[in-house]
Amino acid sequence: MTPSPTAAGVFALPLASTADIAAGTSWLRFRPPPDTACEPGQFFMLSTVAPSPVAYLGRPFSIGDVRDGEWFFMLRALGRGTAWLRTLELGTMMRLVGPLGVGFARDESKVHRMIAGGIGLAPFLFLARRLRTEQPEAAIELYYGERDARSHIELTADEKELFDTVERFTDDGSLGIAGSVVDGLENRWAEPEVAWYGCGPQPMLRAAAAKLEEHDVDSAQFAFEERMACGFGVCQACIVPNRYPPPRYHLLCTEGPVLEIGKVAW
Amino acid sequence: MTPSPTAAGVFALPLASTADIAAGTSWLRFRPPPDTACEPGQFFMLSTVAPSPVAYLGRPFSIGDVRDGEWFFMLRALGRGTAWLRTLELGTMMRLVGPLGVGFARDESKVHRMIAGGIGLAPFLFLARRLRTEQPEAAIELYYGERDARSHIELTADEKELFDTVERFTDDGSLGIAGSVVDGLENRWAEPEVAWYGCGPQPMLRAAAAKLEEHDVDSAQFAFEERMACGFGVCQACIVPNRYPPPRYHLLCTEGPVLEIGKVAW
Amino acid sequence: MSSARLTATCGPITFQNPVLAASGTFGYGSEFEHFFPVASLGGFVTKTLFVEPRDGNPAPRVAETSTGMINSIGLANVGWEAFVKEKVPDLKATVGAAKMLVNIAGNSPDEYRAIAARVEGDRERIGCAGIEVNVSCPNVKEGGTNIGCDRDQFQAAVRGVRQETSLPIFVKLSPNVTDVVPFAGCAMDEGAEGVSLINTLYGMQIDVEKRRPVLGTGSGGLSGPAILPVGVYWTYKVRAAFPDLPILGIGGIATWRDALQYLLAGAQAIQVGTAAFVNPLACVEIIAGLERYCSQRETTITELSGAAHREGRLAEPATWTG
Amino acid sequence: MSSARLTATCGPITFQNPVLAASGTFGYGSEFEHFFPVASLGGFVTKTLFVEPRDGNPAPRVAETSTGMINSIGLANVGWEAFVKEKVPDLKATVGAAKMLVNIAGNSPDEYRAIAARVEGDRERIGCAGIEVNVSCPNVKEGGTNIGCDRDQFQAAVRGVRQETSLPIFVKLSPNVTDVVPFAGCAMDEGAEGVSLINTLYGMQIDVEKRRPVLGTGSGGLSGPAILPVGVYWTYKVRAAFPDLPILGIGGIATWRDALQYLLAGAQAIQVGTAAFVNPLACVEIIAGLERYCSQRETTITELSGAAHREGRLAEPATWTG
Ligand SMILES: Cc1cc2nc3c(=O)[nH]c(=O)nc-3n(C[C@H](O)[C@H](O)[C@H](O)COP(=O)(O)OP(=O)(O)OC[C@H]3O[C@@H](n4cnc5c(N)ncnc54)[C@H](O)[C@@H]3O)c2cc1C
Ligand SMILES: Cc1cc2nc3c(=O)[nH]c(=O)nc-3n(C[C@H](O)[C@H](O)[C@H](O)COP(=O)(O)OP(=O)(O)OC[C@H]3O[C@@H](n4cnc5c(N)ncnc54)[C@H](O)[C@@H]3O)c2cc1C
Ligand SMILES: Cc1cc2nc3c(=O)[nH]c(=O)nc-3n(C[C@H](O)[C@H](O)[C@H](O)COP(=O)(O)O)c2cc1C
Ligand SMILES: Cc1cc2nc3c(=O)[nH]c(=O)nc-3n(C[C@H](O)[C@H](O)[C@H](O)COP(=O)(O)O)c2cc1C
Ligand code: FES
Ligand code: FES
Repeated sequence: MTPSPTAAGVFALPLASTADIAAGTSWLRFRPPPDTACEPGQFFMLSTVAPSPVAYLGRPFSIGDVRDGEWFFMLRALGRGTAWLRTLELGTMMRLVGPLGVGFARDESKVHRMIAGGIGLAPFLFLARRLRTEQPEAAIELYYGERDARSHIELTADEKELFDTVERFTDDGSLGIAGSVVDGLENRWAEPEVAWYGCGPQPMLRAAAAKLEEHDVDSAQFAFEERMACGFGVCQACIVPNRYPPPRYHLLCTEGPVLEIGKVAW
Repeated sequence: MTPSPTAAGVFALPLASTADIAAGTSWLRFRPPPDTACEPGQFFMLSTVAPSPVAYLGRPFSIGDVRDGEWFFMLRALGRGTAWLRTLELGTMMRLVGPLGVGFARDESKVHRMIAGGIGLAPFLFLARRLRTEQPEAAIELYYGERDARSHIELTADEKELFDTVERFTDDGSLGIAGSVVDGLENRWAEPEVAWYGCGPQPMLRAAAAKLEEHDVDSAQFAFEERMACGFGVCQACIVPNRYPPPRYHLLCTEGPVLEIGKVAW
Repeated sequence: MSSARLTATCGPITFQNPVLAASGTFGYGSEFEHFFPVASLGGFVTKTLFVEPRDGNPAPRVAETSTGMINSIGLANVGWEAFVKEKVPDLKATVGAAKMLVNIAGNSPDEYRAIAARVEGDRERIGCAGIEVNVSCPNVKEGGTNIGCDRDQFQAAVRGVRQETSLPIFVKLSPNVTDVVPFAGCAMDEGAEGVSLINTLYGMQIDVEKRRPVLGTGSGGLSGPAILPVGVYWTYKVRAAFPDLPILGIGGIATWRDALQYLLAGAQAIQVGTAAFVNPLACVEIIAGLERYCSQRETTITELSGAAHREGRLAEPATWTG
Repeated sequence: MSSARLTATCGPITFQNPVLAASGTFGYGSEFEHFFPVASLGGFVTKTLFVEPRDGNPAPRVAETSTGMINSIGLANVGWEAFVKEKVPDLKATVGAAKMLVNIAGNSPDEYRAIAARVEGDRERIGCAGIEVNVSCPNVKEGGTNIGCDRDQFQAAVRGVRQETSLPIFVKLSPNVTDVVPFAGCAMDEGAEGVSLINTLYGMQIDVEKRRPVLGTGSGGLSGPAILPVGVYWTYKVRAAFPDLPILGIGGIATWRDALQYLLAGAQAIQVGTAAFVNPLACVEIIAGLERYCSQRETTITELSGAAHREGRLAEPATWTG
């Protein structure tokens, strides 16, 4: 199943709830109007309806989960804007522009293997939920690394159910396996019939891409990040160098954020 | 008693409570540290500690009342900034700079007569409260006019106690006496031993000053309004033309906001 | 369809309402179709087009500032040929009753002439109502002096465009000059039908952790609500100097009140840029707000344009501040 | 007393820390004594002084804009004589270990010379560390051309001041020019010890109900966080052009991060203006923030100044935007 971009809209919705799930990390929940379809890997630009003193532009967030028609965003405070978004009161009117971009293609495969670094976990619960329904026989695996136990997002029982395997890593060994996801996957890169998905910090994605290339895996879908001003293809901010120009750059917000790794000049 | 300007400070205080008292009008309450003295007629510059997208500068508000060591501000939404201040959530951290300016001199007098137009009522509850204690024998009178009954601020029983007389006016006659305060006072301008205090829209103050002059009353203290950027005498924004220059202008935030009407070139 | 009150006449061009999409901030139109019908706008200005395609600058290309942003996109564009072949068919359909202005630029006065000739040659096919000339470009041949900030080059660029086309020309002025007024005068003298103002201000942001400029190119152009007073000022000054020169007001417009400030200062119509990134519906809300204002006060955009001058309250804007 | 890390050397003047009170926004000092000891600042710049007192412009003199304000105070000041007699005694006591810069201006190059002579004559009595020359004034004799925006008048004004005094001179540059760099160069060539930048940008606000400009004079000077990127840009450009010319960075600074942007861009010290209206403790908070940054990273203000140039990441700030 290759996702076709769904029609984006501008939604003004009150912040329905928030929940802390790790140091500096929360779920934000919204109740959208019925029948607004999102695909895993797509994202929204979030801002407040009242202009913000702290963050004038919207910020991009992956659609983190969709349950009972509600939207969930997994938000980690990393800078000025995200720190401020985490402090918003319930009921604050937010502007959600989306769903935007092209998400993960979900082709048939024996194994679906997701590698997540830090807040790169965000798109994978929703991806796994969809794959579970669409390909009930397939194995769904999550390899998820964090700096330390404090930052580690503990999955709920329901969320764990979405995966057949969850392997956890921390840089300092304070939870799960010590070391990086990429190191931890050492002997599994060459396994056949694996659909690869990645999301996380650039160095991690680069290391993972190198491993895949080394093992002649020629397809993997990584969700990338770049600064965005609009999120829907008009400002030309969100460029990612193209491995095979022209054009020299991909526009991440419309061609991505999910890109086949072969397309990107690392 | 002539007030000497009390030392101003910068207070960061959470908004302790709000209460609607008329259309577009609320009390804002704060709990200051003990022993911060305010004089009636003085004011504070109010802003939020987190920079505001709507009102970058602070806004001046008279100290509306002091009870049990708590500060009350009577706030009417008239424009962008005041409308926004009225929407703030309880607990919002506010910056209060003050008390600023020179308030009302409270000389001995048989009658203390306050004329208020609209939100010009703001400084008078606190003034009356002080006069009650300081001059228990004196009569305290309030002449208070509003556009209509909706805008009219209903005094509580306790507040009414502060005055010996309360005369209410509305432009449309929907409450109290129909017409303006100035018209309503027709035969009382010449009464002897009256200390006059005024606060309200410029046209009302100008009309009242004309009446007083006509009746050879040579002293009256009016609280004026002018746009303020700082509130403490450094920006030179808040000028009021001086009747007897030089200098050509009074600086309202430090010489006022209460000025003897004879000083002002109307 | 906007009400007749909103009709905005800018010299030879009549817009159904005074709200235009600014160059470089509305892509090629189709991106906004999800959000609202672009044909309901007064007009639509294309991203700046060169004869040859341009990749633009390296990332990061944008940074957020206090109620604004700086950008160093670098005028990335598909080039004239691809524009006509790949973009125009959809764009024409999208723009509909809104008037299209084609925004053009070049790296030297000669390149301005060349791109203008291309527009003239393809004008029927494109169906555009006019040309907006973006002069905020460095003259690469003359070592990067900005064409819009140098009177001689500015004049040469406008003259070249005028000679190649009979389409209405709006010259988009840079605020990064000592006085915008003589540039407006020069555009008028060279036969331009009007001016658009302002383009972005020079700006920079430094990353205090990395201790270097945030943008890949170091600096960029400042836009957004932060610059509104600067655009309103120059609109007022240009209108005062040349009361008959049509002005498209731009810079920091996010609400109908902002738009009205420009109209009252002297613009006949306005453009919205950065605000549409944050709120894609900004233009729609501005049109609705102006409609409400005009009907409540029984006035029209034409009557409002320049009304701040008619009060006769000020001789001359202050050169004193501080 | 600030820690040694914060010492800021600007040519011949050493400030105990790099945070100065900007001209026209800190009155004559005593107003701030309620809030914090002014002597804890790096320096204090007086309101602009003329030989003769000035009443300034009619009200309204200020209007709020998006994260900024415009003002048309009109350089209201008490005049030199009253300043020395009535203000200096208190001011000296208030300023204490902070260094005082006397900010001066005139209506013509001759008036600049005259006020400089007065400062020189009274320098012992005042105890000032230097002079800041505000050139953002119209030359009333030459029909209002702004002295700070006209190279010849600018040069004449600076030259006049230099001839009259041996006090260190900082020339405060206007951003309302095509290029600030040659003005900085001219100040340097005329023997100024450094430059202060930027003063306010031209701006206007229109009251959409009254349909006329808000300010009594029509327009004013734009200040506050909105203009931060513009000041940082020109600081970077001037530092790149004249690496040895001391710069006092000004414009939109409200937090220690803002201050640090200017320092990294090339300023040796900074000034805070508008932010102190909203938060009288802004300077104190900025000093504390810089102190923390420097000690956590074991660095000094001297080391940080201009560090954004040392990364060698960019050849030249982009003249391309859009
Ligand atoms: C398609 C996409 C999906 C994302 N999904 C999520 C998600 O589900 N959960 C989550 O917590 N985060 C997500 N991010 C990252 C998130 O958008 C950034 O953390 C956020 O923009 C940082 O803003 P800030 O103001 O806190 O950071 P600051 O560093 O203070 O921001 C300064 C500027 O840099 C930009 N910026 C900084 N870091 C990033 C970044 N990593 N990506 C893009 N722009 C950045 C900001 O937009 C802002 O303009 C996503 C990013 C993208 C592009
Ligand atoms: C000394 C003093 C005491 C005051 N006390 C009170 C009080 O107790 N309660 C109360 O409700 N109001 C009081 N006001 C008036 C109040 O400050 C204004 O209503 C408020 O500043 C308007 O801000 P705004 O953003 O809503 O108005 P807008 O019209 O949107 O503001 C635009 C600008 O105009 C200025 N401005 C507009 N109206 C006034 C005004 N009347 N006075 C001063 N500046 C103005 C604002 O500061 C702002 O910069 C007082 C004013 C002064 C000067
Ligand atoms: C109300 C006001 C008055 C000012 N008066 C002067 C002045 O007298 N002389 C001067 O050189 N600059 C004056 N300035 C400019 C400031 O010193 C400063 O250069 C400018 O405001 C930018 O800094 P900021 O954004 O921190 O305010 C004034 C600014 C304001 C807002
Ligand atoms: C990301 C971005 C790209 C832009 N690209 C162009 C462009 O290609 N051509 C042009 O003339 N102006 C361009 N501009 C300038 C805008 O058209 C407009 O003049 C400016 O942003 C001020 O308006 P605003 O504050 O409403 O954005 C661009 C602005 C932004 C923010
Ligand atoms: S974020 Fe604007 S084009 Fe991608
Ligand atoms: S408000 Fe700044 S001097 Fe009065």
